[in-house]
This record gives sequence, structure tokens and C-alpha cells, in this order.
Amino acid sequence: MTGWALDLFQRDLKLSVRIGGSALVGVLFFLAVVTVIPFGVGPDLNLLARIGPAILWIGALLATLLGLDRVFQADREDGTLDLMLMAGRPLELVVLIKCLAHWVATGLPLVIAAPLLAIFLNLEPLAMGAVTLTLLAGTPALTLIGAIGASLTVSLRRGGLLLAVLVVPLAIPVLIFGVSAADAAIHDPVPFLTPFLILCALTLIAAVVGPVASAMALRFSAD
Amino acid sequence: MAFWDYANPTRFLRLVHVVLPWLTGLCVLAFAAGLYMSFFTAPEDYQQGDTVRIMYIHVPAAWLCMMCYTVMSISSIGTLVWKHPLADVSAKSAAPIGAAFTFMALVTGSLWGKPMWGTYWVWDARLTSVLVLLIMYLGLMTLWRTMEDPIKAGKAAAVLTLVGALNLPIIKFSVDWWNTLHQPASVVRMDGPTIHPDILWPLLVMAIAFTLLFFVLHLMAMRNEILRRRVRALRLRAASASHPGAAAATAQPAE
Amino acid sequence: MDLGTHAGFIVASYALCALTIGGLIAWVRLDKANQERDLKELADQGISRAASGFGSTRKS
Amino acid sequence: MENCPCIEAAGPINKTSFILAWSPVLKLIAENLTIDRGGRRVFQDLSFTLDQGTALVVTGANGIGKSSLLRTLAGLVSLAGGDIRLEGGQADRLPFEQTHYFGHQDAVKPALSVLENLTFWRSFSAATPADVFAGKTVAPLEALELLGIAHTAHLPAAYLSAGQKRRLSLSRLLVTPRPIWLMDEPTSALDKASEKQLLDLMNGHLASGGLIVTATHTDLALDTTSILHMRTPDPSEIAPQEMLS
Repeated sequence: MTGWALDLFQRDLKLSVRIGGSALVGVLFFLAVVTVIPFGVGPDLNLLARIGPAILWIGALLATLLGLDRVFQADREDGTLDLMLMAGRPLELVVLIKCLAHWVATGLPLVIAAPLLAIFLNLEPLAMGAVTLTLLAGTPALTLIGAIGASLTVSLRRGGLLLAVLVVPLAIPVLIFGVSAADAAIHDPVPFLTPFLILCALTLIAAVVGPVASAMALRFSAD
Repeated sequence: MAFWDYANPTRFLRLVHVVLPWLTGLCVLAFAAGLYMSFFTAPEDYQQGDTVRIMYIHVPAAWLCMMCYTVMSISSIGTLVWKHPLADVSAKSAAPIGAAFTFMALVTGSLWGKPMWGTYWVWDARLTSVLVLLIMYLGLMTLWRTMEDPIKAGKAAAVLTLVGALNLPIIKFSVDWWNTLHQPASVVRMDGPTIHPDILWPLLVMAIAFTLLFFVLHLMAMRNEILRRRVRALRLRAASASHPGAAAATAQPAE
Repeated sequence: MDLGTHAGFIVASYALCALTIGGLIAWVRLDKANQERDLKELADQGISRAASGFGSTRKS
Repeated sequence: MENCPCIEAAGPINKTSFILAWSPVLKLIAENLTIDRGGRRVFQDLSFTLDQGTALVVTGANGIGKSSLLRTLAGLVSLAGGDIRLEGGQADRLPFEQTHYFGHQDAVKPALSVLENLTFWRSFSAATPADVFAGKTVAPLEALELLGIAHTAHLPAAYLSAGQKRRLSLSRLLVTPRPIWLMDEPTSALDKASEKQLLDLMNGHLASGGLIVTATHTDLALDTTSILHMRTPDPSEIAPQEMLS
């Protein structure tokens, strides 16, 4: 059972790391977004510190969504998707593994880069740790929800932006609880654990709903 | 510069083979002298004490990222205008080195800022422009990585580099303006003390050392890039060459 | 050589610079080794540069 | 009126005499298949049965729906009506999960090496157990050797020519045993010598008890073939309720 799953995971990881892959582009986009915001908001460090978690979360959301349209489209264009539908493997599991590979290639680097970018936003170590932890728990949900959008727009030529538009409403709960968990660690109007556990729950729900919905959408998009 | 006459890669490689040991030797000497001077002969700053010694690597590194971008811009003109075969090799190999120097400038700037301003990062005009430059370097390196065919990637990167070069003064000006607009004048000026000869000399020697280091690394990186292109060309030929040892059972593929 | 109160920052910045430069040198040398290994591997398969058109002239 | 060809099943052309002792007789049965694509009725009430060891050659004008028929058999197109069954096949697997599809697209990833492409498909596509289909399976390197592209095994697939990519896609069929081969214009982008190789492989598959459904213009010298000619029906044959849709 796990032989093919591991091979699929390794294949996807290799594809996103090698030439033409999209592994590090997400982090660069994340860096660009987080750098641009102070130019708009102004270099006032106290203000930046207050909205720091929100900036990091919105940056992560956009970086994940915009990197997702190639997850299925690359395979559809060269016929691999057709063969995957015929491979006789549970499609939901195939989608879950592809999302996991995409998350490791683009989501995880975001989490690793978050503390570094938090320096630009003048966050104290506690806030830095909180944001990174919430991102670690939340970015998988963004990838899994985004996969639904990716599978819906797989047959469209320019699906990237449409995907983001479709999926942003679905990702709002993750954003809300992610940012509030990060803020709770700083100003703690509410204990850190409450929003954080809800965030983890959202990720688990996405881990089920995402693959099932994506698999269905992929089957319809085949003909 | 005579340096560009070696258009032919093989002759260029021979030049590198000859020049490199000398350059490396000089570079090591310059670093030794520079480090010694910056730690021992240079006086402390009346205001910042010893932290001013960070300047001896921060300022050269900042100069180097500008110089490296200039080298890349010239190479880009070489690619687009003079169609020089080695120009895109030079541009591609200079990018990572430029990014590394920019990273160094940022880190040392931030570490220098901590004792003075109490935080690692201040949206000071110069630091911010260097940060924007780092993003441009990383963007260029990503562009190189996403295109399979080196010639096409070379042209695309050349256009982006030149557009970037045009924008650098604009970015510098706007960041300065943005900075003075928001920033109360309370920030201690970054360029530190008036340049006293005792401080100037170590700075110059370190700048020379950094420049030599850049050229050593740039030549070595260009050599690697030429070898990488040869490997790619040979592999393309290998794939299309009909392999003599094909299995007896199959007819000779007349590809 | 006393580095004063903020010695930590001075040492840190020099150390980070040394690390970055060391990284650059390692990258360059490693890359050279990789390319030369690939070239040798190709040469072993009998694909030499003799007829390669990449800018090499006959006499080189 | 949309064209919806029905079928004329001409008898098997050249039935070879030898009968091999195959495992339980495999039979692909398609009953009045009806396909709509983009609101257009592609074909209607198309039925055929395909015995083990025979190849069904689908002929007909371009755009008549040959490729759609193959994609339907591959389970990629949802059936508007009718049913596809593989008698004697694996009980817990759908027919298309016991099928190889060799279409126009090669499913080759340029960034991966030739061998990586092939070994991925060998482990990813579920093989049909030996008791159902005793097809011979070939190791990846051997398959590449058989198709004359072994020398590119460790090169990135981006360096392959169109013909070599087709042969890499073809080698995918050799490394995982599946009884049914769906081949859409198999000889495209292949030169004469490779075409000969392709025929050997197809006949080998038929000999070991496989089934082939191929849509092609060039007449392939396969051992046992039956012809499925698809043509547009004259209006009289269209069922009345068709007019309303």
C-alpha cells in the first residue's frame, strides 16, 4: 500500500524542487508581500508590531493560494492526470499526498521563513513563536482548501487568479483563528489555546473535505 | 575591458586558470591586512565605541552589492546588445554572489543597528533599499532557475536586470523620501563618524579585499557555468546519438 | 584588543560574514566538482567534446 | 443533426489457428454505449464484444468519435448510457483499472529522468494479478532496452525527441501487466523501424492473452483483428425522441 504513496510523494517533491519547479517562489513571494506592506503602512515600528501577525498570515495565505494552480494543471497538460485517474488508486488519497508534497515544498518554507520576516515587523520573540506555531498548524489547511479550487479550475487556461477568488472565502476561518491565536499570545484577551485548537480542528476538517471534494472535481474535469 | 575579448569559452577558461591563483593570493593578503588594520590600528569611535568596527565589513559589503549589480547590468547589455556569448554566463554566475553580499550587508547593518537603536531592524532608507535589492537578486536567481533553456533564460534575465538597474535610483529616491516622510529625525545618521584617515585606510583595504573576493568567486562561478553548459550540450547529443549498443532485438532506431 | 561592551555584536557580524563567504566558496567548489564529475561520466560513455559545437575551435 | 454513428461489426479478418491455453477467458463487453460531450451526442447504442487475444481496430472518419470511444473505455468520459464489463477480469476492479491507455499525450515529466518516469508509473499503476492475466512483465531498464532508449535512462526526459518520448510512454505499458491496451493512433511520431517494434509488442500482448482496442488509419498487421467501423447514420435511423434534445 505505501509503496506507491511514497513514490508519488517523492515524485511531486522532486518536480517542485528541480528546474521549473515552484518550491522557493512561494517564499520569495511571501518575502515580497511582507516587505511591501510597511512601504504602504509606514515604518512606524509600534504599528507594525501590532499588525505583524496579520501581515504574516495574509502573506502566507496569498503565497499558498497563488502557488497552488500548478498542482493539478501541470499533470493535466501532459496527460499524467488521465493516467492517475486510471491507476486504480483511491483518488482521495492521491490528492492528499499531492497536497502534502505541495505543502512540504511551499508551505513549510513559509513557516521557516516566518520568524525571519517577523524581524522586519519588529515582533518580540514571544509573538514570533506564536505566529510561527499558528502558521505551522494553519498552512496545511490553506493548501488543502486551495486544492479544491485547483481541481475546480484545472481545465481552465488561466485558473490561477480564479482559484484564489474561489478559495479565499473558504480560507477566511483559518485566517481569523490563525491571527487571533497569534494575537492571543501577545495581548491575551483570550487564552492562546482556544483559537489555536480551533485552528487545528479546521486543518483536520480540511484534510477530509479537501481531498474528497477535489477528487470529485477531478473526475468531472476528466472528459 | 580586455577581459571581454576572451569570447571563446575555451580561451576564457585558460585565462581563468592562469589568473585565478594570483587573484586568490592577492585577495587573501588584502583580507589579512584589512582585518588586522580594522581591529588593531583603527581607533574606537567617540560615540559608538567598538561597534564601529562592524562598519569595516558592512560598508564594503554594501558597495559590493552595488558593484555586483553593475557587473550584471553590463553583462546584460553584453547579452542583448553586443550578443557576447559569455555575457549571460557572467550575469548568471554573478547573481548568487551579489545576493550573498547583499545578505551580508543586511545582517551586519542589522547587528550594527541593535546596539545603537535597540532593535534589529529599522526601516532606515539605506537598509530598506538594500533589502529591496536583495529581493531583486533573489527574483533574478529564480528566473534563471525556472527556464530550462539557458539562452532564453539569459535574454529574459538580461531584460529584467536592465529594467532593475533603471529602477534602482528611483527606488533609492522614493525610499529616502518615504523614510524622511515618516521618520522623525531622531534616528542617528547611519554613515557614522566623519571619515578620519585612521578609519579610512582599513575601510579602503577591506573594500579592495572584498572586490578581489568578488572577482575570484565570479571567475570561478563563470567557469562552473561554462562546464554546466557543456554537460547539458553533451547530454543533448547523448540522447539523440543512436547508441551503438542498442539491444539486438530492436531495429536500429533511425532517430 | 578589547572589543568593548557590544563585543558580541561585532563578533556575530564578522562570524556571519565569514559563514556567508565560506558558504559561497563551498558552493563554488562543490559545483565545480559536480560539473567535472558529470563531464567525466559523459566522457566515459564515449561522448567527448571533439565534435561539440559549443564555441570550441578545431585547434583548442 | 448531430452525427451519431452506429456500428457495423465485420467478422474477424485473419483468425490465426493456434489456441493458447489462457487463464479464465477474458471478454470485454460493451453494451449500447451512449456518450454526450459538450451537449453533443457523440455516439449512441454502440456495442461490441472483444475476446481474449484479439485486437479491435476502430476505423471511421476523423472526428467521428474514435478517440471518444477509447477515452470512454478508459473511464475518462462518463457514460450517458450503456455499460462496459470485463468478464473474467478482476472482480473488485473496474474495467478501466485493468486497462492501459496509450493516447496522444505521453505523460512524460521533462524534469524527471527517463528511468524515474518509468519506475514511478511501475509502482503507481496497480498491476493486474497473474491469475487473471498472465501477461509478461519487464523490468524498467529492460523495457527501455527493448525500445532502444536505454542509453537515455539517466538523462532528464526533457532531452528526448518526440519519437523517444512516445517510446518511453510505450514502455510504461510493458512494466505493469494489464490485460486491456487502448491505443489511440499508436504509430504517430514513430518511424518505420519503431512501427515494426510496436507491432511486435502488440502481437506479443495478444499472444499472451491480452486485448487491444486501437483507433488507427494505418493498417496494422496484427494477428487476430476484428473491425469496428464507425460511420454517421442516415437521418432515418435516429430514434424519434432524439429530436427533442
